[in-house]
Amino acid sequence: ADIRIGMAEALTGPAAKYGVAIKNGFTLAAEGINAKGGINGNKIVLVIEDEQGKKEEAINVFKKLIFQDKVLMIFGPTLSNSAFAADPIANATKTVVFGTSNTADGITGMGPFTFRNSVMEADVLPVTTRAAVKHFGIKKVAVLYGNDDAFTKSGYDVFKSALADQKITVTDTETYAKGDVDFKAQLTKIKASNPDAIVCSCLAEEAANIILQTRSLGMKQPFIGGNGFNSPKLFEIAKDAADNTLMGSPWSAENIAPANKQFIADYKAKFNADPDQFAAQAYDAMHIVTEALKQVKLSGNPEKDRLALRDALPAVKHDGATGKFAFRRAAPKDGKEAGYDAQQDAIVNIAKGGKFVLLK
Amino acid sequence: MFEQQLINALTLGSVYALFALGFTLVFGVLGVINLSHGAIFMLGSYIALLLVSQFQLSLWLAMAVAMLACGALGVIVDFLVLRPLRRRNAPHLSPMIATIGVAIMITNIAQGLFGAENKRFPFGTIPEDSISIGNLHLTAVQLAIVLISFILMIVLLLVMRRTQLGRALRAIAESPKAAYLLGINVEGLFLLTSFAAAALGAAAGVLVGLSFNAISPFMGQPMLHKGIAVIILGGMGDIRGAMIGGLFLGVAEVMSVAYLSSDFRDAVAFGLLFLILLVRPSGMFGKILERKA
Amino acid sequence: MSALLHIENLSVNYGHIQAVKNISLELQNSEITALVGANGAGKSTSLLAISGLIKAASGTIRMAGEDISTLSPHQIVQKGVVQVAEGRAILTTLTVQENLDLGAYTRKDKIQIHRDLDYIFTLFPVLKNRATGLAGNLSGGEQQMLAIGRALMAKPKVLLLDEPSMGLAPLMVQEIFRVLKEINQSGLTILLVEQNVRQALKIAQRGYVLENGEIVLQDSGQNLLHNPRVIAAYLGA
Amino acid sequence: MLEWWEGFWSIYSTVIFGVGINAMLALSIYLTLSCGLLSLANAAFMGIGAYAASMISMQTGLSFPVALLASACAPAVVALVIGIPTLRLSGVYLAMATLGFGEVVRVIVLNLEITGGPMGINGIPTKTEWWHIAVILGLTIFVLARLRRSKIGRAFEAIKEDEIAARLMGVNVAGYKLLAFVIGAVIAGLAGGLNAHYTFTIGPGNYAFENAVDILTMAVFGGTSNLLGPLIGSTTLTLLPEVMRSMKDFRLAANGLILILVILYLPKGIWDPARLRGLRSRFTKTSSAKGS
Amino acid sequence: MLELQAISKRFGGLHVLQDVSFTMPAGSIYGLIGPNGAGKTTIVNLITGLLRPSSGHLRFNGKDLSMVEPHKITQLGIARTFQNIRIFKEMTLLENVVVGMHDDLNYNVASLLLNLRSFREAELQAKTRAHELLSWVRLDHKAHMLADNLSYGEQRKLEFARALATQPQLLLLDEPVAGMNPSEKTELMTEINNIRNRGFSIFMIEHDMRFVMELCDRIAVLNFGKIIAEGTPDQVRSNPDVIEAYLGKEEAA
Ligand SMILES: Nc1ncnc2c1ncn2[C@@H]1O[C@H](COP(=O)(O)OP(=O)(O)OP(=O)(O)O)[C@@H](O)[C@H]1O
Ligand SMILES: Nc1ncnc2c1ncn2[C@@H]1O[C@H](COP(=O)(O)OP(=O)(O)OP(=O)(O)O)[C@@H](O)[C@H]1O
Ligand SMILES: [Mg+2]
Ligand SMILES: [Mg+2]
Repeated sequence: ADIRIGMAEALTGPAAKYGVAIKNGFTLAAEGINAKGGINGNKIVLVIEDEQGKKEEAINVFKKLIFQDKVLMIFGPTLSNSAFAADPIANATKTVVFGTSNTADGITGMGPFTFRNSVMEADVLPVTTRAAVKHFGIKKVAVLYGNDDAFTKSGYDVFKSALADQKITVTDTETYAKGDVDFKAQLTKIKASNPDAIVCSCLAEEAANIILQTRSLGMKQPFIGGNGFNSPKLFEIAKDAADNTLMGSPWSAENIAPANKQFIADYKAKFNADPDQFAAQAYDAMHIVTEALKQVKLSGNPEKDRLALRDALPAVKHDGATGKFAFRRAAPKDGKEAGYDAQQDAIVNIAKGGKFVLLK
Repeated sequence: MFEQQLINALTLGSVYALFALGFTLVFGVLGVINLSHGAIFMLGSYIALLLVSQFQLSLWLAMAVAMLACGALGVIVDFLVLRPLRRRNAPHLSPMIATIGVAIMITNIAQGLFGAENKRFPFGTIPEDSISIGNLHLTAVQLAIVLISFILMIVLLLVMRRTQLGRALRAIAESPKAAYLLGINVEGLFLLTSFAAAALGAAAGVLVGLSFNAISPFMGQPMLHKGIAVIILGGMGDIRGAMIGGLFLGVAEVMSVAYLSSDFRDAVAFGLLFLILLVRPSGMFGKILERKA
Repeated sequence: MSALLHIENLSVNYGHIQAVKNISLELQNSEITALVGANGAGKSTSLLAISGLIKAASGTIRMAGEDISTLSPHQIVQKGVVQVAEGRAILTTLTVQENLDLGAYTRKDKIQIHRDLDYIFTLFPVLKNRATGLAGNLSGGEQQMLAIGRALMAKPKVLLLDEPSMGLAPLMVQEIFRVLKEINQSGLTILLVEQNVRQALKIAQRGYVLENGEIVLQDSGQNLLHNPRVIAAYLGA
Repeated sequence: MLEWWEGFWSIYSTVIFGVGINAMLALSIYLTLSCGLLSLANAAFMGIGAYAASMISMQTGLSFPVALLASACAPAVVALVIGIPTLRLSGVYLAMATLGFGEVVRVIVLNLEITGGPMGINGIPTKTEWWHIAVILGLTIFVLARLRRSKIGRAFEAIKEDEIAARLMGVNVAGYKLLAFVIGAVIAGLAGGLNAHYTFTIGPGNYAFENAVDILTMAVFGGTSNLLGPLIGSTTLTLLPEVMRSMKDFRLAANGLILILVILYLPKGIWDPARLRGLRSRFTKTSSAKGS
Repeated sequence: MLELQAISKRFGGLHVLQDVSFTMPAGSIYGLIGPNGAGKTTIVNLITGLLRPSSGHLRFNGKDLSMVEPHKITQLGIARTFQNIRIFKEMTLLENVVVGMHDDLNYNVASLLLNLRSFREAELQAKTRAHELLSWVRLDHKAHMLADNLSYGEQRKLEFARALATQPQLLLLDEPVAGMNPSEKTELMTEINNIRNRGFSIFMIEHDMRFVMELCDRIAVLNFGKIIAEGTPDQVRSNPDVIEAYLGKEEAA
């Protein structure tokens, strides 16, 4: 029988650039798995819905997937904000919800059916800053982040405490808002504070623009970024202006592990574009679920199967495009049972000649 | 730092002004807040991008074609959507809502055609280096935007103030019926206005796309918010107002970052707008007819 | 003499209300024709239909032999049929000067336009004093003068006037009628809708009486002035 | 049958809740529009109501009715304070000032600790039942319908048509405008409070420009000449995306097209009594030869 | 009842009114005439609170009006019509008139919401009276039409009825017969006389001399913002200054 898996991602609206990459990652993985005979002979069928990056839509889509399409589990939603609205529905109906792009704090606190393989910033950023201090000999930095977005804001929070822990002086902290394209005012102020480097919790496209504008103001400082920087977009837009940018992430296009090389090659062949981290994490997530499902005997009764999947998932260990992966039980919140976060090592990369290479 | 911030303010303000010129033109003449202006702005950017990157057209030619194409789209929208509404004596909010529909359609089709992610013009389309005088920096596109928006404003202003065409447009703005009685080809001028406004929007789109490397189907939306603020701040449909309003907003935003906190950039800008409206209820250049009865 | 403007079997509806029913009017070249009738008789409606601002349900309007009933309003103005509409249609947010300039919108003869402007200013000196002020700030009567002045700036062949004396002081009313007579003598054809029936019929060569959308009487101005039915209904005993 | 209903309800209950909430929002803007005020503050008021109610539910032990009360009162107080200076503005200037106010509210909420910054407030307990929405919506409709038939409704309409003439008819224009503004804020705030208690989470982005415009669109789309219009408009526009879900990629473009077509063919909104009256009279005219 | 004391009004550099003083006795019909742009409408705007005088005082029944808001002035018993008609176009004739009764409809929120008898009776009464007022101006057959569909002259009449609905002691008419033909004027003249006989006082601006002279008890003449004559119609009519500035030989004759 087919295994129906729901996918609720933002396929239209401003978050679509992530949602579409994620969808590509899933379809690529599912096709690959099906081509190899599926899971114990069963084919994966993706039930794809667009949640537009809006919370009400996410709730509606989750309900439709769970009650009408009777999917086994749901991947998504794209944004953490939507996850806060929709994941409680999955937990209440005892359906596994698996986020591949939700990095905000507290996502897995929503219940024991919540899983994610998106690595929390708290695991990655401290590693990156430490590497930066060592590599560039940094003493003081300025910080720039998007303050109206859950992802960039929580990245900032982590940076802030990491910088404090590592006793790095912050010369100036600046923010911008979604949709801003001109960062010169903030950068001029940063310039006046004369930092050794600029720490930036931003998404790739904003980051690229910020880097270009920094250079056009005659500033030479290197950038330190998080997950958000990990995209080919950065170089499509900024090219080698981005050189010397440090970025930590579990996935790197430079990672020469066979699983990753395979992924990148397949992705390019199918979509005629370079994959990014969002696609990679989605790709891996599908494989992680596959591993779990291999251990499960599906009964055809959705309620039973959902429970079985949820019991099988935590034990999965996977070595995929993003490297070695395991689940880690999240700390229970307010006495409520929690779900599972990703346990993965971050790789620190440095930009050289228009691409990220591993920092030695 | 202050001097650099002033330059930042001027360039940002010019971007707003450039966007607002076409926007305010439609508003001034047709009396419609055309919420599809942001989408047309975006489309202009994409058309030029496509021509430059796929057909290797020169930038200026691409820009001209983008302006023509968007102008034509503006005319089509006017012909198919706004004109029937005028004919039917629709209440004044209906055209605005209809333009929301237009914006949704254009944005979605653009996303379908071009994808959701940001694009940029190919490297080398324009000189990337910035012009530096001492410690002050300005890129060539930014300089171009400042100059172009000033020149366009002055041209438009002269047309509106000094020519019979401008007077006719203002007559239409106040009362199409009166304009008809004066022998003005009202429908023709509506189409002309829609064309000009959309072409201006496209030009703004190309320049903004060039200077910020962030061409996306959604780039029009934030600009639209600012554009609305600018035209209201300047006074309904006033060309000078669009310019001054744009510069004012630019200065307010940049200076609030420079001397307050970037957290409150938008709040300061919109808060100021709020206060200015309380002091001058029809914007900075809005005419007030004192006569009551 | 021949009819310059020829209106035949004109009907106008508002929804299912028939405001003008099958009327026929002829404006002879260089004559003043008066159209009188009670409130709501359909006078303004007829004028708006001639100018093309309301679509007629049926009927033809010919200007110098040419059918203008299918033209759009601005084309009708270009043919020389200009109207001073009810409620004045002053552009309140433009200056007095700009209003007058726009009056000459369809003209190209710069020098003559300038001369005509001077003529308007001698007719209505207030307008000259207030030329740079907003038209909306003018008093009611001043606006009426502006409306008439602006229409004259178009150098019309046929002038349609909807209650030009409304709101004007007695001296000014006399002045307006004097001016109308004067420009008529210089060859302008005028259709005059007036509540000041006596004055209107005095200067009109011919007159029509409109009641409930229908023409009930037509005669020379002098005859109508002495027609008992007109006296009873419109001149007050 | 019962089973079918249960299945239907479990999928679509949120959509149906959404219909009710949007109906309240459309009514709230209808009220100010009926008084000639183009106020776009309703999204912000909804947000204030939502935050007030959620904070009470999350941080105090107080009951749901208290939270709802707060969601009505907090926006009312704010409306009172900002209404006095702003309502002097007219037309689009008022629209802009109220949008500006909304923006200020959004940025403040974004930067405060207690409101959770950009993350908003998460894990709000679900307390809203269908009948809460039904009762409050019903009450709103009832009150607005009664107001319409009274001197207050007439005063609103007179103000909309001609403020100066209304003043000289003895109508306290400033007072009535403020009244409309405040009642509108109360309705929007209640909608916010109810909405927060079934969507688990609220954030500063939920009450911004787009939402304000959406609310306006629902009202204008349905028609603003009486109460039924906003109800029809909000219901159609809430259900439309669900109905169109199968169109996938072109769903939004189709939404846009439908919006345009409806406005084009029904410029005064779907529910336009004058047009309906016209249709009816044409009908009766053709069916009975007497007429006129 | 109405007293203007040394009223001046400036718009920017334009002195529209200078030291205008006159007193209008209760129960009378008082006329204000003068050339176009003399400042007549401005005076009405001052009385109704739409404009504030630059200097001087306005009193109504002894009460100073200078700081009173327009709607309170209406409540004090002053109503007006407008030179440029301002009716509520999208409302029916009946509703237009009932708006004028706004202040007299005394019911509380509870009776409104619960549709109590006090509410229903007040509304019914208002509508009945509105019909009556419409019949005074012969528009009752159109009571349920939208006001926008009226012709110009009909709109004037509606405005008149609406003003009466506020139950004013003083009615200010700004060119009430503009756009009416002589027989309609005669009709309205009878109407106005009737109204005066019911105890209203009337202040009117009008350019129709037959109308003014026949109706008014006293007339003031305004020229360039100054009163140049005041007195009975006959006195005014024969005043050479008035003939020179306003009437012209023909009307005086
Ligand atoms: N827009 C409209 N919709 C419906 N009916 C209208 C409209 N305009 C005018 N009418 C009706 O048409 C008839 C003729 O109106 P019109 O304005 O032509 O009269 P008029 O002769 O100019 O009167 P007046 O002397 O009062 O200006 C009137 O009964 C009026 O009620
Ligand atoms: N708000 C204003 N700004 C500038 N000038 C004004 C304003 N209001 C009125 N005026 C001018 O003041 C003068 C008096 O105007 P007002 O309307 O009182 O005249 P009026 O006596 O009623 O004239 P009419 O008989 O023509 O109606 C006019 O010259 C007018 O242009
Ligand atoms: Mg008329
Ligand atoms: Mg006047």
